[in-house]
Amino acid sequence: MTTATVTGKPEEPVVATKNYLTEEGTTLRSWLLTRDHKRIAILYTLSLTVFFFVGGAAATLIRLNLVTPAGIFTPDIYNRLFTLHGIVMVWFFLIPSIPNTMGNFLIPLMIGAKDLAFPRLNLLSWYLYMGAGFLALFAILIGGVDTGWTFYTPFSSLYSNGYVVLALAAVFAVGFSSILTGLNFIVTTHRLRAPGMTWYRLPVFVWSNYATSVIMVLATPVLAITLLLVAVERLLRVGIFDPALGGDPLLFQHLFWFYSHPAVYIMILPGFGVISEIVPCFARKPLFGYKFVVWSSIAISVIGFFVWAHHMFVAGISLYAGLVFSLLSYVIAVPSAIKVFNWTATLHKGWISFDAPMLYALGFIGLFTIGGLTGLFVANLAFDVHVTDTYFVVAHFHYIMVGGMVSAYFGGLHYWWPKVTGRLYPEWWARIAALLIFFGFNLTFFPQFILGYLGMERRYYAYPPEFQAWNIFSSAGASVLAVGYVLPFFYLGWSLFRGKRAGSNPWAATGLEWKTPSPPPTHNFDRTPTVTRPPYQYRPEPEPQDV
Amino acid sequence: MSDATPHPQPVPRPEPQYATMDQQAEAASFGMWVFLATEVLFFGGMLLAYAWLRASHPDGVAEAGRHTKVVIGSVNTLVLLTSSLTMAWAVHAAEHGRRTALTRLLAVTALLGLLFLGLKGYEYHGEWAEHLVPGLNFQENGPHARTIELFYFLYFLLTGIHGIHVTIGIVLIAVMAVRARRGAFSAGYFTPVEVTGLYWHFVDIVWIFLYPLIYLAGRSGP
Amino acid sequence: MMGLPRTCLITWAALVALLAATLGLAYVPMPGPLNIVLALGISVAKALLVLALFMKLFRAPALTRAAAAAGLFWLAVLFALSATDYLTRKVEPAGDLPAPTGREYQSGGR
Amino acid sequence: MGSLQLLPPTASSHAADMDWLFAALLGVSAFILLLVFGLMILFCVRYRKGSKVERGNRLGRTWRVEVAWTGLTFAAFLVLYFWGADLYVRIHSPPGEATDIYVVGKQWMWKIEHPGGQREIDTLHVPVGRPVRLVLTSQDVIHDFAIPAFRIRQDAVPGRYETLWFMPTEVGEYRLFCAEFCGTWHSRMGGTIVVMEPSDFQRWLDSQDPGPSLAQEGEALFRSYGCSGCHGGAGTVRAPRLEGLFGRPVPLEDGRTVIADDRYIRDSILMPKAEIAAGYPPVMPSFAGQIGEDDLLKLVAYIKSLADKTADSAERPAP
Repeated sequence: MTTATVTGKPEEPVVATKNYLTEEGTTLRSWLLTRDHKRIAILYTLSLTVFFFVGGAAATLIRLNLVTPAGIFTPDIYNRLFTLHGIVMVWFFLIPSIPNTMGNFLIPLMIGAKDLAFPRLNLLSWYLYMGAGFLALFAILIGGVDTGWTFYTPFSSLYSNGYVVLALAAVFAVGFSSILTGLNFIVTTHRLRAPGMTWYRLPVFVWSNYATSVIMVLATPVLAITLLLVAVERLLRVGIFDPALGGDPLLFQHLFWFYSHPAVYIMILPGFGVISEIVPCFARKPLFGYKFVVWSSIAISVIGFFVWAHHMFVAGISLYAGLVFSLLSYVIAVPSAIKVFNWTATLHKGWISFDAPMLYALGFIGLFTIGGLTGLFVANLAFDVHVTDTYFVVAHFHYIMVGGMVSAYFGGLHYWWPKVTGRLYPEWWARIAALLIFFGFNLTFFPQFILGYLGMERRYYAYPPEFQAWNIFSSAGASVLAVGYVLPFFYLGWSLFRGKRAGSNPWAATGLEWKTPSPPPTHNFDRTPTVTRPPYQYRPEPEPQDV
Repeated sequence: MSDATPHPQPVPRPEPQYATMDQQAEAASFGMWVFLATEVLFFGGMLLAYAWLRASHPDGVAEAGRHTKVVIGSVNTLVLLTSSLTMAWAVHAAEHGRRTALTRLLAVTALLGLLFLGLKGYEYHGEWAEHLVPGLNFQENGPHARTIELFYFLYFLLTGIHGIHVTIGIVLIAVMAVRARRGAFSAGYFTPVEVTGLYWHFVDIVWIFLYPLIYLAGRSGP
Repeated sequence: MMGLPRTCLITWAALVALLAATLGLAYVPMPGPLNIVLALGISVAKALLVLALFMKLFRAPALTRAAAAAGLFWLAVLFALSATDYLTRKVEPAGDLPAPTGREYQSGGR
Repeated sequence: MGSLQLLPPTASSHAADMDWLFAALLGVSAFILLLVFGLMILFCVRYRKGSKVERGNRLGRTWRVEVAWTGLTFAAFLVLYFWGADLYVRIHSPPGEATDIYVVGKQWMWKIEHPGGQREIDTLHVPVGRPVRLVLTSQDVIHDFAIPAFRIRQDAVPGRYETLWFMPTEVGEYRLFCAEFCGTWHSRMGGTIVVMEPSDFQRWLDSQDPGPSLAQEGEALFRSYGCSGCHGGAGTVRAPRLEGLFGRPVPLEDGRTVIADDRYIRDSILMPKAEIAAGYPPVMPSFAGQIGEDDLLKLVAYIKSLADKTADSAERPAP
């Protein structure tokens, strides 16, 4: 095993001759039929990037349209754009983002396993994802869907003119991809840990993905069956979600949000995991309150199931249900707050350096804090009556999902890039991109809180002229944000060919994934490692500190 | 995974990510249990819809329940319960390495599954003839027509999706029977049979709940 | 008999007996929802028999039992929390909380 | 291009309450935000790599710190919860003297009827200082009646009534939006709320062609749909009389008792077999699919107007 020596000039580390990128061959066939979790992670990363840019293009057009109060596109085009943006970003980017790319790549490495428990299922999951993705893109190309990603009945079942059934089928299929991934992670975490890797020695990243998997496995089937019911209702004109047919539209909303609220935690929990890896590494300190961080993840994944009807405070649920769900929503805010406090406390008395992953992580904490705090606003029964379905809610969940999750995704991408590719990216470009994303994001979405309180409704292609000023701010911010997101595409791509060789552990990080060469060999470890210490045993640099 | 060698195979080697066959077997069985948890929630969505229908239109559901074919439903329950017995018996035979018994019991289980599907098909045929298929040929008048339509909508979805599960189960069991006949299993290695058994028993359990919800609704009424 | 284990046979007999019981009881008029409650109770008993003896959950490791319990627990969450809405959506303002849709009068009778 | 407005107009009794709640939420959030950001920036500067600051004596027993901040945040959250819950209950409890105005949403317009029969589309005239209760429903998909200046909104769900009440406090014109996505012209499905002085409002009402009132139209429908044949007392079929029915408890065949409210009347027309009044044969046919939402509202209004026909006004408790 090669270790980069610190003395004098850093020499070009030797590339491992045998690694997963070359070992099984480099043909397309060897990639498409691979069972190696790392190769499947790469397949996912490439396809996710495509969907990220498709969804991002739609977002750009949406912001472009909203520069003028009258709108630029026709309403039908605009409605298809935000539906496309929602469906692609939620199901084809955010939900699989960290679990299927970094989770796939890192969980076996982090627990000292040779692969996931069910490699074939893992590959099947990618094929399901791709099939679903093509179905979704096909539905978009032949005319699009205009229901919004929420598919509310009876609009989606009887009134919409779009290709709703195709879109439902796509989401149904991608749901099963998600279930298979979750199942694989759960079994892997339980059954394939290396000797000595006890539960409290697991990195928080593994814990978070485990908590995420629980949600994937237990919530997604409800979404699948609900969407199936909508599809049948639409095709056969008989169903239980349309009052004209004797049904109850709120039943759809209950079932839909039973999945879709926990889905928010599918999106954010893995992000918590990434941040919990990055912050200790660049603060050179153990994670503060490890057990609290771990158990808050588990608490979030469980309580996350208890709060779904807070999406329905003005939809006609009973007053009593509103009181119950609002209280539970406040309860789930507590574990999220615990995490933020713990990350902040980890910085205390550390040796903090500001490499690009750390900048993303700090940005994440800031943006997630704002997103989480505005969650207190919308969880508030009365306040929600004023801001539901306005841009306040739009801004709130973008702070969580884009400000939080996408920042974590990019942070993790940079942090593990040397491990995945064996190359270092240009640091300064990465820092510039991180800053652009942070400031562009705030400029885009902070005005939307104000717009929401003023009463600008979501999914409006045209709006009253008094809202224009804030919308222009938002659109201007979006252009900065777009540059910030496109930039890594170029410098990371460049680094694949020209980047410096990374060595096995460029960040001097703890964790088993750094103990194997970069890129790792196909079966990860030459010999199964034995774990003897808890995670994040960081020592200060340069001189050791004695306590 | 299986090689078609005609003579009994010794215990195969575990896949590379596992240290031992035991570890692999535990992972497979645990994986199936997690999958079954998913399945519970998959049916759960429909059951919630059923609960909503029944709670909001109790009389209509009662009348709809009296339209169902309780004889076929009950016989089918008996068929599935018995198939669960033969399946459990088959796993027992596998544990003891009795190849012939295993093959035959798996075959009987699959045949019982087919019998279930056959009866179900006959039942569907009857419902088609009685114009009880919502969306395609539903014709019902009377005060509860709409509820009956919704009931049958859920009936066809629940039993249809259950039927798909039965079909998958039969295919799995048939594959296991063929593999057992070729001697792929031994007292030391029968994980696939065990896991298939778990799935089959789950399909049985789902039916155990569907049976009273569908066939026994409203039976005590007029 | 190809070595049929006795527990399996007894389990099957119990299942068939319960099936007969549930079928018979369904035709007995009972007050309120007692019919369905009994039928579901018997179903639970049957399911437990299959789980414990056919699926060997009885002797399974704790982890397996946890997986089985998780599915049921979350199913219960789905039903229980939906019930907070459905069971309270139409009640008259008898309790402390007024009805979901505000009403301009109070019930004179109660 | 509009100016950089920060708050919407404040024009209802709920609006001021909501702004106070907003201020409280902002206060708590700002405190937590400043705490987190302040500490983060402080730590990042003070403990940056290479700074020669003392780092010994780190926080030891983490669980005490954890329990402290968990408990404190939860307590703060509970206060916010009860504040919001209280206001929510008030938003959903209209005062007894509120005037009922009926609103039907359809793609893509709001159809509004005043109790006197005056109709408007996409505009709602209301007097200042008087509580108004909106009874909302929809003819097609889910809509949402949103008035930011009043800080309220409520989904209009097809097949059922939802209510919403407010008391305007400022004369003026305010925006009305549809807040639940309802199809192509969702963003154009809005209008204006015109709040007037009561005297102006009365003048406006009088100037409108009143048309028959909802109840009068309902009475006509009551005859044309043949309801009066049985419920009029003259026919051979024995059906419950509807005078004085509304707002009263009705004993049902199955032993329950329900209050004859909007929902009950509506359900009885559409699903007569669901809740049969005790002592009457279940012979009424369902009118589901035959009566539109507009007509249902009128029938309900008519039956409601019968409430006072025989009822002693003293019997009806003041709310």
